Amino acid sequence: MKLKKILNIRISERVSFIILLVLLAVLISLPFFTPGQYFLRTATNIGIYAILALSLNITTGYCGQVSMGQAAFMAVGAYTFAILNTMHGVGFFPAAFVGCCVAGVAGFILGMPTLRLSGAYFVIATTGFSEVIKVIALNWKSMTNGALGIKNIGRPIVFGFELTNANGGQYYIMLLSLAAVIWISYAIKTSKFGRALNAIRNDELASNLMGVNTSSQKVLAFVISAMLAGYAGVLYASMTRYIEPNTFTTDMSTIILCIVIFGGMGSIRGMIIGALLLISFPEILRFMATYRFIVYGLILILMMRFRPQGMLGGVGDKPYKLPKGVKRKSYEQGGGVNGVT
Amino acid sequence: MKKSINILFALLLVVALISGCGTSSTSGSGNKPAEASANNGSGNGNVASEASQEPIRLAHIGPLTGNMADFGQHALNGVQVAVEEINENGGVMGRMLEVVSYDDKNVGEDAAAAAELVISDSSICAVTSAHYSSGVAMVAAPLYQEAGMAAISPSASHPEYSSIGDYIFRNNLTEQAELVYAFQMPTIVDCKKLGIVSMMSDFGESFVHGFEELYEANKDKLGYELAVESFFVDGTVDFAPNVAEIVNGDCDAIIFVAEYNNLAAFAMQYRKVDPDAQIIGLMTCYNPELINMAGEAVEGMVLYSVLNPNSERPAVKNFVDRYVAKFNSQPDFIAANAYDNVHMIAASIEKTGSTDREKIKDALYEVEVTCTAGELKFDANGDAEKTAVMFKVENGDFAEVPDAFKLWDDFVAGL
Amino acid sequence: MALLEVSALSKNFGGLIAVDAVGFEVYEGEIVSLIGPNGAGKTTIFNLLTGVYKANKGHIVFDGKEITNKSTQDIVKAGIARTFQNLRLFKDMRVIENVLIGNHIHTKYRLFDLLFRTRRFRSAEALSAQRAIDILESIGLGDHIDDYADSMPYGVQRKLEIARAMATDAKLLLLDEPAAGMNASETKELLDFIKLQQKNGYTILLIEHDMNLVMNISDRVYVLDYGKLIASGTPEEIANDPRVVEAYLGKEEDDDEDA
Amino acid sequence: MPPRTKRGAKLIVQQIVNGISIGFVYAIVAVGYSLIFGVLRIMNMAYASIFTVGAHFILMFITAKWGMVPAVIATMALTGLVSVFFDFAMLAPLRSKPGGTGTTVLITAIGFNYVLQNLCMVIWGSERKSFPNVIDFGTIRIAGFNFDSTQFVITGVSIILLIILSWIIYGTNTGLGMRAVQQNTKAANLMGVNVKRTITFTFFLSGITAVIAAFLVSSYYQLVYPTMGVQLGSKAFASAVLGGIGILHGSVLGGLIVGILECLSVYFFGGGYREAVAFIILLGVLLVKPTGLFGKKANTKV
Repeated sequence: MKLKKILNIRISERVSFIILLVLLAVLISLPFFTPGQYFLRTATNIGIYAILALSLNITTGYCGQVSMGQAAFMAVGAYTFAILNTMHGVGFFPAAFVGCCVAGVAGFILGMPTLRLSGAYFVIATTGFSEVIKVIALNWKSMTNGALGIKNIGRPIVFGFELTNANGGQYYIMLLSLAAVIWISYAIKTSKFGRALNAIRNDELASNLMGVNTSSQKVLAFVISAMLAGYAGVLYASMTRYIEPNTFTTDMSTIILCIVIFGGMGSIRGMIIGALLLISFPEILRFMATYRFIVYGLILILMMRFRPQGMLGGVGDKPYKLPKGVKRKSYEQGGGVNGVT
Repeated sequence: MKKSINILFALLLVVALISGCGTSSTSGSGNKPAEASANNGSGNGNVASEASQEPIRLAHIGPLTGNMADFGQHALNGVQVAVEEINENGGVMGRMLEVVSYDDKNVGEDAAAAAELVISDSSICAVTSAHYSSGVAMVAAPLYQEAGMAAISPSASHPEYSSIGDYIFRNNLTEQAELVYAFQMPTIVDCKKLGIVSMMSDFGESFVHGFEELYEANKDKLGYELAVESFFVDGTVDFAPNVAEIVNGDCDAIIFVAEYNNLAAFAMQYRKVDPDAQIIGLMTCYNPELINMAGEAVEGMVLYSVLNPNSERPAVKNFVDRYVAKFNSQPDFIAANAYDNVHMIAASIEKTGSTDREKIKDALYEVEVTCTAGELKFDANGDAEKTAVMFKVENGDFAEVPDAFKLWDDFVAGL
Repeated sequence: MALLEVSALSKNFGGLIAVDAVGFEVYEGEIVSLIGPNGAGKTTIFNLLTGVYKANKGHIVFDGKEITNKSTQDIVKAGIARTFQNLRLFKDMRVIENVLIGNHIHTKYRLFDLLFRTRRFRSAEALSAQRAIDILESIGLGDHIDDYADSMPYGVQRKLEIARAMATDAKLLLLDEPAAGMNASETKELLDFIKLQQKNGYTILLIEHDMNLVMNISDRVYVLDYGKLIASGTPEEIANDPRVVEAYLGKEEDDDEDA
Repeated sequence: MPPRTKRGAKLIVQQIVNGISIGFVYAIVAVGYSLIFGVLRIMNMAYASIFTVGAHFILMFITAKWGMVPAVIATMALTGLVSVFFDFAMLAPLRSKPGGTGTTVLITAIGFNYVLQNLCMVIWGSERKSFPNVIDFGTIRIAGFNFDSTQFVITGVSIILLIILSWIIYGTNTGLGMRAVQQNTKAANLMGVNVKRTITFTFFLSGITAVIAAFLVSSYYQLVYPTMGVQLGSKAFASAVLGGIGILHGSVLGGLIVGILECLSVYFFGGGYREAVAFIILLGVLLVKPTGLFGKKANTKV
């Protein structure tokens, strides 16, 4: 398959390292040669969606449970942050931290009853959860200000210097957060936790019989995913500065899911590239904007049909990276043996 | 290993986005909205050539796709009518007007992105109709404020909207103004027991709250009792529970606080149960579609609007004729507001003699223009002072009920 | 005393009695076979031993500890690991990752360690990786650790499943029809492999249809029929036991079915 | 609930009456979800938008002056085809693949749901369009309570539909095939059941039920619009799962429970909480009995 060929170009570690550096340089210097704030905002927005995709990737990609509740966790994080920030004058970073934790708690509360469910049961449960969160936001007026929403939400302030979209501050905050989230995803993926999730996706019963406590692992994954989504919500709120119950819609959850499917379940690079393309295309191809949800829908269908592992997901052919100090007799260090002959 | 794709995509995006911003203002011509701007540009090509200057560009941002598309489209129609009219009369300072339109899908993040796009485009000197829902408008408003670009909303209803900054204008009845009219209606239709059915939206909540305060203040003088308050959420089609509450409180008049498409559904379900009670609508219910949808069910209901398409006032007549000629449909209040906005900005530009964003803002507080809303001017908050007229739905059309409304003080005194 | 003692174990699904008061024991270092026609309840017994099903009656004592109706994790921790009649490998994971999952419970570090890559994380990961490598090399899969489980030939996948079970540091391995679908030479290889593991100190309880294998490998054999234990003893005794022969009429096509 | 509003037993009863009405609306949609699941063990997430498409087709034919009956029949054929096409073009290829797990099917269905819904928006516009109610015989007052005659029709039809579907599934050979497929596709195939045709038939049938539901619901509310399937669909799905998805009468009961509790929630807490009721109940039930009220538990196969 041609696509496969394109996607599996092997390049030496050194080249890819240089490429990575260049990429970093480009990303960091973006604000200095941008044609306008619009560009920065879109870039920040893409970053936020990348974080969201990475968060969903932990439940859906690693653990194989399709969740439509990501927007709800965003809402929890965003509201907690906004309430603390506007009504109790808590600064960005502490408020953001609390926002994450509350979102995590919400994840736990939803996770406990639903972790036994799978497939569409889980989808409907998470969809329902979003509806519940919306209703709470609408009715708990003393806290959330009901349908009037919360305005003038604060931006991060570092050493008395307010980080706005204009001065690129929000972009850099996003960049740092994204880096952190990428690290978290990577750290999980390459640990026994990540392996366990992967095993659960493959065969829950078998992993259970190998001694993996599948339920606790699933809940933990769900909680972490919720926390990250909550943090994305915080970023979103401090960027738009106004949130109301209708801000976080099921459409958002669908877009996030779409990014995960498109980028490739389990792949970290995939999430970022997925966000890049799927969020920027309605901006670039404005005439397509009307049809964007049709496009998102088609992407879901076509990916499932022709490349369920997504653009960059699925099996790689890199040798497995062994921890340092592991000895292999009858085997000279170097490229692994690929494919059984 | 696949990092190469990474950077490839990243660069692709960088390029694409830059080109995206570059073209998007003109690329509007790709979709419905701005093809109009294109053709009215061409329509006056000759005029433009003799006034050998590039046109003055104004932005329209509103939902052109999605659930609220028709509201955004109506506003755009109004803008286009005004632009054509002004250009036919030689434009502003001999320069043509040109409207660039953006779709915000009535979604906050898209609205903000569009706003940034407009702000960063130095050729655009003001936003002539900014967004539809308050919730969306309030995400973009701070951006206009910071960037120092005047933005007039034809529809925002959130009480605190215009207080966001001095660059933020609203050419729509403020909530207080709506209350003045809405509060008189039960008395006018002399009801004994009033029921309120309201959507749980920013407008709905603060409206009901404001209404209650007025009611509590004048309880003893009023001839009626506020018997029922019934709420529903956006997207509801089944009003049975609300209907039951109203009927149970045997109200003889109902104030319905939401857009016309909700009222249509409510009215149809309500009439099945109770054919008599008087339905009272707000301005957002004034829409020809209402009658097409609900037909018999809304016959005899009363409501008010800032625009009376059948009015003999020349300004209105002129606008309505042009609008009907161009789109062969009746304009609604949002179209009229958007139309007026363009005239306000045009007047400000004439006044200051420049297209400087800040100067336009300052001028907007001073100019007074005769347009569909009569003598239109903005007060210190940036809210327009507008007057509404009452309508009654009679055999399938909105019929004006002349001078039904009193000035507030007279009304209170008259109780 | 016995490593595994099963007494009066019973399980019924609705009306159907799948396992009826079965009792047997397995001693340290033995290879014991559990045979019987299809539907005799062999796999059900495995499921009861590993905690997939809850027993209605009876007791399971392993290594002196009561493990009846314990959670699957506790049972694995106690030292029982199993393979499956129809392979249940983690298909789109690499060979080594499959084995590492086996070692999951013995890889000890917290979320904090994995997020900040502490020394504890690194040593623990290195340790279990080394263990996995050793196991894989001991069974001749040293060159295939990078490959994906489902890309391996059938015979190898069988072995890999056993390796995964071994990685849990189990004392007792429950092998559910390890020779199913293998040709003669593969079976021979498997036989030696299992014997080798016995030498390495594993105790093995296996379900098998391939009489040839059973007779050559088992120290003792238990025969089940319709959920009841009908005979037990050395392979020889079993071979000439009339009840067994009777129960096994029609064994041939069972065998084919499983193949 | 706002203190002003007058309460009392009469209102409670009226709300319960309304609840039953709405309940049957949910039920008739829920049955569609159950039908597919009962046969194929697939949660057909796209059903909501198939329902929406059906409603729009009917309206299209009516505005083309076809008359109600031919319009509905033509729509049944068309929508049935859409539903079959969905299976043919998207689900069947997944079934043939080894990796054709629940997840891929699920996501495909979600995707198709979005495509259809937004196609409706593009083709017919996003606004609410009025729909003629031909099954309205005015409101009937019994003992001071208002019953909408359309409701009786809906109730009647849903019960009849339930009976017909049950008959098809339990009383005919095709139904026998369906159940065989549900039990074990391979075996059914060996036993000479034409699996492909059975599945196609099932999807066509669900298309038809979608149209019936669409017709009744749009007549009841006299409205048609692209997002009509969103809330209704997810609540109906919740009802189906609540009653034990795959069990038809379970779905109906689930719908009734949701409908009644919704209206009661309006009585006790006001309109604001209504939308969440369905899902709160659902989460509650799943917590206690993951298979739903009537669902049977399957034993883990090792």
